[in-house]
Amino acid sequence: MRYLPLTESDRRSMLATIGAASVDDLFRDVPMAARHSGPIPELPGHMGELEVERLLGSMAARNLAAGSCPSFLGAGSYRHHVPSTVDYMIQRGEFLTAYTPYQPEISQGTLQVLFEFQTQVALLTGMDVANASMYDGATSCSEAVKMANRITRRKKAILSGGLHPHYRDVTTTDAAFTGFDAVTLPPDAFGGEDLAGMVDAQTSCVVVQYPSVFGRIYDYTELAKSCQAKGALLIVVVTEAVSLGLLTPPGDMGADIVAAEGQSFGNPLNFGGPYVGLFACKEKYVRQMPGRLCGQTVDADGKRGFVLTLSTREQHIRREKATSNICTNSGLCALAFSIHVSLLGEEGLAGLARLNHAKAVQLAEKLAGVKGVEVVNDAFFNEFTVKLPKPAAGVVETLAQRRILAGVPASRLFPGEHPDLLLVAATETNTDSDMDAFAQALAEVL
Amino acid sequence: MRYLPLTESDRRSMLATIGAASVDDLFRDVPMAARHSGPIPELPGHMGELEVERLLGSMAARNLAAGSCPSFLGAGSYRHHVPSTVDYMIQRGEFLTAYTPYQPEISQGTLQVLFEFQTQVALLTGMDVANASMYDGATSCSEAVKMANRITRRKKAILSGGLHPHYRDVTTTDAAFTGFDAVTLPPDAFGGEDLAGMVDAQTSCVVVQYPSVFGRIYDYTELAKSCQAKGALLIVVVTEAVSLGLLTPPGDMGADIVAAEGQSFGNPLNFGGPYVGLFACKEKYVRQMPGRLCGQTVDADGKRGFVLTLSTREQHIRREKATSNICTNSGLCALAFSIHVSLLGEEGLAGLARLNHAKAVQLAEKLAGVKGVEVVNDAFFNEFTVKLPKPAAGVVETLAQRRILAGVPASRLFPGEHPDLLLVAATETNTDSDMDAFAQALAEVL
Amino acid sequence: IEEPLIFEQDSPGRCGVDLPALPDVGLRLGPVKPRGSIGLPGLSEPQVVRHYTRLSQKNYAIDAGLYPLGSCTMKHNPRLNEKMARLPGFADVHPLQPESTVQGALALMDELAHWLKALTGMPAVTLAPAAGAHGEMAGMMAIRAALEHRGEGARKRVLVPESAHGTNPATAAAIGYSVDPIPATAEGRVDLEALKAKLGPDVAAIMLTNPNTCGLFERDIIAIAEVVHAAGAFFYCDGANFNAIVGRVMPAELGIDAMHINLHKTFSTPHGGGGPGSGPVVFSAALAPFVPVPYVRKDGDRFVLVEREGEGGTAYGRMKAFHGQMGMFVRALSYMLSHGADGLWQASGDAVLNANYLMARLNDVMTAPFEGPCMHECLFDDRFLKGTGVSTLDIAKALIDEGFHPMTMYFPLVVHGALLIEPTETESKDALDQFVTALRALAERAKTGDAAWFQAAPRFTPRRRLDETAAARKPVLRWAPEPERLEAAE
Amino acid sequence: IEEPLIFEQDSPGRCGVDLPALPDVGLRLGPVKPRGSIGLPGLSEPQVVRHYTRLSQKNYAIDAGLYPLGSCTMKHNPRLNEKMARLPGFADVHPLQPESTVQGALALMDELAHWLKALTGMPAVTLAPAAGAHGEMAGMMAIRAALEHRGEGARKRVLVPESAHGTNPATAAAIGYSVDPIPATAEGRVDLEALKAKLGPDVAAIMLTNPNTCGLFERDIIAIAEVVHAAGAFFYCDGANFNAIVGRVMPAELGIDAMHINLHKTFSTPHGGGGPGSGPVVFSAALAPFVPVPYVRKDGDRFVLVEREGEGGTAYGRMKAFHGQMGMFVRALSYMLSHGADGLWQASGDAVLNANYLMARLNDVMTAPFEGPCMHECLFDDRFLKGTGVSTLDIAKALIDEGFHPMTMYFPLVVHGALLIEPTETESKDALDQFVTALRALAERAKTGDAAWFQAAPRFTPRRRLDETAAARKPVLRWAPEPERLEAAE
Repeated sequence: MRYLPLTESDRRSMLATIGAASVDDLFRDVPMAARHSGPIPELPGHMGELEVERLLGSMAARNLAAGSCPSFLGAGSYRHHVPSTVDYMIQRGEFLTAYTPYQPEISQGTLQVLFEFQTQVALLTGMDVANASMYDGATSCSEAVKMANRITRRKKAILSGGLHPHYRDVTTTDAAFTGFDAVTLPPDAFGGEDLAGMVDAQTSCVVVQYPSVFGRIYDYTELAKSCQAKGALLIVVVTEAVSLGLLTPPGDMGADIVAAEGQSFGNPLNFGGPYVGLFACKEKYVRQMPGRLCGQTVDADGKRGFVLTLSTREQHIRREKATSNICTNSGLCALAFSIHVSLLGEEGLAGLARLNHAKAVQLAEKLAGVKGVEVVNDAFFNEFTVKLPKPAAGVVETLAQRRILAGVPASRLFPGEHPDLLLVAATETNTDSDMDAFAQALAEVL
Repeated sequence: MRYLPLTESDRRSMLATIGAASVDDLFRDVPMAARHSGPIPELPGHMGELEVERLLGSMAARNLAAGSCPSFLGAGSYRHHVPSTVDYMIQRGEFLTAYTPYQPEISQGTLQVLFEFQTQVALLTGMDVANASMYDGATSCSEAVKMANRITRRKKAILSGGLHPHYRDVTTTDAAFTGFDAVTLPPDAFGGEDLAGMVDAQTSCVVVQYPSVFGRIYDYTELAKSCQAKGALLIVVVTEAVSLGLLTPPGDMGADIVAAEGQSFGNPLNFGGPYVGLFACKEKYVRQMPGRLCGQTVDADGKRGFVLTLSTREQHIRREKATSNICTNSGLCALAFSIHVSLLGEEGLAGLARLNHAKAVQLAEKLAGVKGVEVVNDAFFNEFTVKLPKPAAGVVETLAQRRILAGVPASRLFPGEHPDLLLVAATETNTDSDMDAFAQALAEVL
Repeated sequence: IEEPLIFEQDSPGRCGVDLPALPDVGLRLGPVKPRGSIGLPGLSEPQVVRHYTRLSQKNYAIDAGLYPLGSCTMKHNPRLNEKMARLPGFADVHPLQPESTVQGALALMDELAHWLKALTGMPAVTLAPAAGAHGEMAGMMAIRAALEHRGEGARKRVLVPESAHGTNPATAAAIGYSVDPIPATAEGRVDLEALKAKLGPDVAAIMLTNPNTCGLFERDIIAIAEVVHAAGAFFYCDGANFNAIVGRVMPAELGIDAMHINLHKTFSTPHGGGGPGSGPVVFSAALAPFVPVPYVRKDGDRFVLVEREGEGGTAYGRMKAFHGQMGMFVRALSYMLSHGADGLWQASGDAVLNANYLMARLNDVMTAPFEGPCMHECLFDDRFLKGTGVSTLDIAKALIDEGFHPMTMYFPLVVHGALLIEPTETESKDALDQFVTALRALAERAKTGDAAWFQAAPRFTPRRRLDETAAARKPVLRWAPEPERLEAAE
Repeated sequence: IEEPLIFEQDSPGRCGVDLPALPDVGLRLGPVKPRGSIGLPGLSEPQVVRHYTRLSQKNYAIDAGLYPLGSCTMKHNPRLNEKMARLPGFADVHPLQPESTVQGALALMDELAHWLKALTGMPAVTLAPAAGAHGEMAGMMAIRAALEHRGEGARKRVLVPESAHGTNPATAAAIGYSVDPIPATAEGRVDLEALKAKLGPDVAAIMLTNPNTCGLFERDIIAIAEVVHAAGAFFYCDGANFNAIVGRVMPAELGIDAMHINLHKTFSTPHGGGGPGSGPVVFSAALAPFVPVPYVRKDGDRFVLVEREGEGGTAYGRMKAFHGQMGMFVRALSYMLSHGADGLWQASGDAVLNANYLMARLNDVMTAPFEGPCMHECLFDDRFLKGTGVSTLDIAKALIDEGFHPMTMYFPLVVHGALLIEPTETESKDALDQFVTALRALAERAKTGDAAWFQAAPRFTPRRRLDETAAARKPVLRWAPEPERLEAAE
């Protein structure tokens, strides 16, 4: 077996050193009834690389890769072009095969990356500080609510109908088990929520999404003030981080916590994971922040260095009193994020965001030209909602047969609701001919 | 432009330091008539990664990748499965972006690899010593002949009709320009050459291929003795290095020089290049060996280390008296070769070679069962010649339209000769169903 | 060479990407203004490559050497798995594509589930959790959901051994349970009698790690399962150490109700400097109905992704934005297929053999608190350092200078100054022998009382010992332009 | 940590690959016996990964820092190019597939040829040569073929400046020419008058590097071309330094007849520790008919690969087994497309700017033999070290300890103790400034006479100075098992 360096003669000599008769003998603490005397018969034997590649390759071939056809899906996961440097760099063994940087002297690479990542996230969101990443945007959202509960010592969260329903569900699941109230609003496809009016003395936070899951853009400045006036926090969720290159950042609107999905930078679609949750907040809340943090310090020679810090909040030390049970971050995805953002820099990010928006504007204009199609929201970043004269789910399925991935039906996200709405996203990867093919196919099937 | 770190403000400040008015001013030694004042108008402007990927991707898509269909081509280039470790490792920047190891203190990585490579090549070929690689098998062959000329101080090389015609042509081209005689024999499709009988007092060497370009296997032990008895050298060419895992090595047959193509280990087909020429010889000829050599030595602290050595043979120092004008090796391809051979090791290489042979035996049996097809050579390694009842070139073209890459027509290698012969290779990458598809399609088109 | 922060390499106007031309259309941003400066630095691509190359060179990694971090399981990460995860058919698939266009992806999830079930003997599995701790959460939520379903929501106590990973009590507490510690025996295992005494009608579950964090198999585990079940409670097993027994011992046969499996440990998906993980949870029949959405169901020839259950569904909610760590699933399945049943059998055997070999080679110069055989990791305490002035930490730091990553220190908490060593099955005997030689020399040197030498270690690293106290006292969590450098307030 | 040779890590029976099952068929090997032992070592995959990772860590590389090796042109190697070269449509195509199945590959070769012709103004190009020196050979063969074609095969003398790369005289000599050196002027350029004096009816060609190896543009190049042509000879240009002028100066307009282009220098295909290179040669109209096979011809919509010319063909032979370094073609074209005409213009300008900046910053502490402006590289001699006891080599080795790869030493031969520095356009001003700081400090330290300190450098490298004399005196070119270790005889 190519991964196992011990030879039979090694095993014999090591058993002799140990003084055991056989490897099985080393398992003598296992009750005999539960010990198996050989490989599990219902599973196959080992395979060579060639055979594994064939088997997994045949599975992969049964999926329609988004890059192999015009593709307009978003709703929390976006297909962007990732520079080849990113994937090359994250595969360096020194990054890929390192563990959590518990020994900072020989982990300054990972640690400096995390420090830079935290700074990038803080800058992008317009917040004071950020952590070293969470599992994904949805878990960031739920952790943000729990953090707001801790800070305000209140237990009621108000979740906007513009929040991605999966984020909502992760939060309400947490609410059910950890014991807080999550008030959810109906899908906000057409605007008109009065969130400020719902905030009361029990409210720990209001959670909004920016742009919303329907692609709508709101200015949350007034909402932030209303929340804070009543002792509640405003949590802003962002699922398309590229938007932060063009839109006024949540921090400038007064957000207390920003929970975001960072997949758009550096990370492929991956059928939904692994992704990288971003988490940023105001400086005054830093000790209530969940997750891993990297901080600057000095070494014995006085040189600047980095360490994991504030771990007294964590489960290693506080055990049942920890701010959360999380003990990993999304390290490699955060690295990919950070490298991509470093490559973009100020100009590149602004340009990329502007380009995404322009592509979406183009697409909206083309789709608006299709008979029977109505673009629902006038303002958006790179994703918007259209109203179709037929159920969107069927249209999407029909277009998929033609190898066009048309968007996400609202009814997939909100079962039973808004069957005629379709969420459509465009990014820098969509060409004019992609868009024309989509518009034309749509015209044909409607 | 993403690759250029200077900003306009850097350029201004640097020009000020230099005391030049403009970058163009630095080109003032260029005659005005030849200086262009701006980018060449007939070439396009710069492109982003996304656009380059689209353009080159569309070119790539116009080729039929050998791995996407049943494929049986050989004739000097073989499709093997390369373990993923190999390509990963050669892309490490420390290998990929290093130069020739002129500063051995900070190049021990490359140097130790070369030392190990030389040892691997010597072991595989059964020879005493090997160099650090040549451009490809054909240039190795021609350099071997020139080396034999230097050693014997004779000027006539006899090239077997079993030698790959491209290797023959490279050698005869060299012969024409550097001034030696290359006696070529007609294609040896059916055996019967009397090479020993041709050796005379002017003969510097006899060049044979093992297995031959038609896949035939000869024992060259007696030929070696005949050559050496007459003061000539025997040069054995190997185009499928995997065969060395199963066949008696040329060194054991008495070869004086082995010139081989190493592509089969670690290197993809690459439409013919870059490949890696192997070059090995008897110890006594080492100072006449062309190309780069790595040798063992000690450092100032007495520790074992490696350096480029015997460079007095080279053009840096001997200039017009150098053993050759070559001043690169095929470093990265040699690294890929070496890693693949390291992974295989003794057992893996023997197994791989045995498997290749078995696949070819299976294929020969299947093709022999096709009406009208005759397997010409009874003995072979992983490639053999079949006789078809129709011109092979047309059959190959027809099968290509059906997405089967059937082999190499002898007439492509030897224009105008043996139109009915087809060279067919099988490797570990060919499945039973590949072979069945080939046999069946062949039956249909004959 | 020192490598500055990217922010310190900024030059405005520089950029590491080139973008396609911007279509000439206006902005449609509604009420929000385009933002002004972001504050990101401008670097060219060559600078970015060099920056991350240099940073990477400041890291230790499994590719570079032995990484015997007990309980963290740093084994070889095959590159084949990386290649497979990057197949466009897996990596370039959107989670919300129509089911008909992702049948291969769903088939892969189903196949992975099949392997996990076959290897544990358990009838059900959820792939949703993003990491081991997330799996613990999913498992404990399932237990609570099942208890509530049968009207026993009043059970509020969870028993956790003192040697447990910190995540165990943290998880139990997070979902509203009180944590009650179980003491250990002198043999480093759960005290069955003490456990029995703690059981009662208010106990929801026991959370046990097996093999435990001392590297020992819980000999009484079947009896423990029996008494826990007899008390009406569930048996949660922390599967972090499943790699010790995979293919050789079936958790189902031990009486376990739920167990998470760290794909990055047992099945070698790369740790990547701290994540991403992936923590599927296997369930007994009693818990099988209580899973989070989404999950894959086979419906004739087709695979269906259940994102929301209909009437009567017992799925208890959602853990994550999408369907789980697909990229990790591909890698783990690639690892499983590569090993096969025979390779996994051999791998767990070799992991245990390697650990016992280290134990045997070090036993005379270091002090083991418990008798062996151990499983995949061997535990020492700091009695051998008594009176030397050298601490467990000092030994670890000195080991760095010998070219090795240190073992896990000060965990588990049940022994003093713990040193927990896990070599894994992918280390050769030669590598173990080198490690033994280095560690024995340090142990012997410590006994000669050279404390100052130890305290000055490490010497040959990119940084020497770092001041963690200062970092925590006045946290600097981000770069800020001088002079208004932000420093988080106390 | 020291890394043993793979042969020293052998354990019989270990293997780093797993193969599919062997079909049950007999051997058909004819007269030859299956071989016995080969002698290769057995290692597992994890050991192989660690071995090459550790070896790589002993290398300096452009990814890790400045690599100012004059005349070798170590610039940034974009990863995009690596990705493109690995597209299965390029990497997984057999050279002898039917033409109809490789139209994209032939189109790529045609497109690369188009760029090379457009950038040089020359009407023809061969892509066959495997490296720069191979290109020189191809170019000089074309010249000889053309001369013989016109019945002037008696021209047997080739003029080569003393500052030339060693490959120039080696190439000329290899194909039967006698080499006649041309002296240089005090300005470091070809002495036009001396050249004129050397010309005659027996001169076949001049081989000139431009910009030359002193980093200077040959001001008289047009006049040189005129006198050479007037004498009936051809003008071969060594294009190794084409990167200095690409996009700004057309070789065709200088009167050049043939010039090789090192794709790995000008167009940044990776050097990979010494190769593979790729050395296409552009030709003037006079030489265009004299090329090696194969080459690509466009025939309507189709691309044809000409592997053998028919009656009347003037192709002079074959250089290589197949069609050229396809993998390098893809990378080079990817580089060209990425830069575009504007980017290439800027790149050569920045390369020259960077070199002149170094010249300006170092001029006062080091000694430049010739006046500037230089082109892409700047040359110093060792007069500034006179009387210090410190040599050019010592400076280079001391620079290693400062974290930099040294410049080219002792080349060109026309100045004493040459130090040839080529920063390339992909270095930032910050990087240059750091290099200047280090080098100035060394130059100043040398002048204080601290020769012993210099002679002990490098100190912080995997190896200190290596004994090259011993290596050459008694060459050990391979590992052999003890005790019968092979040592090549004198």
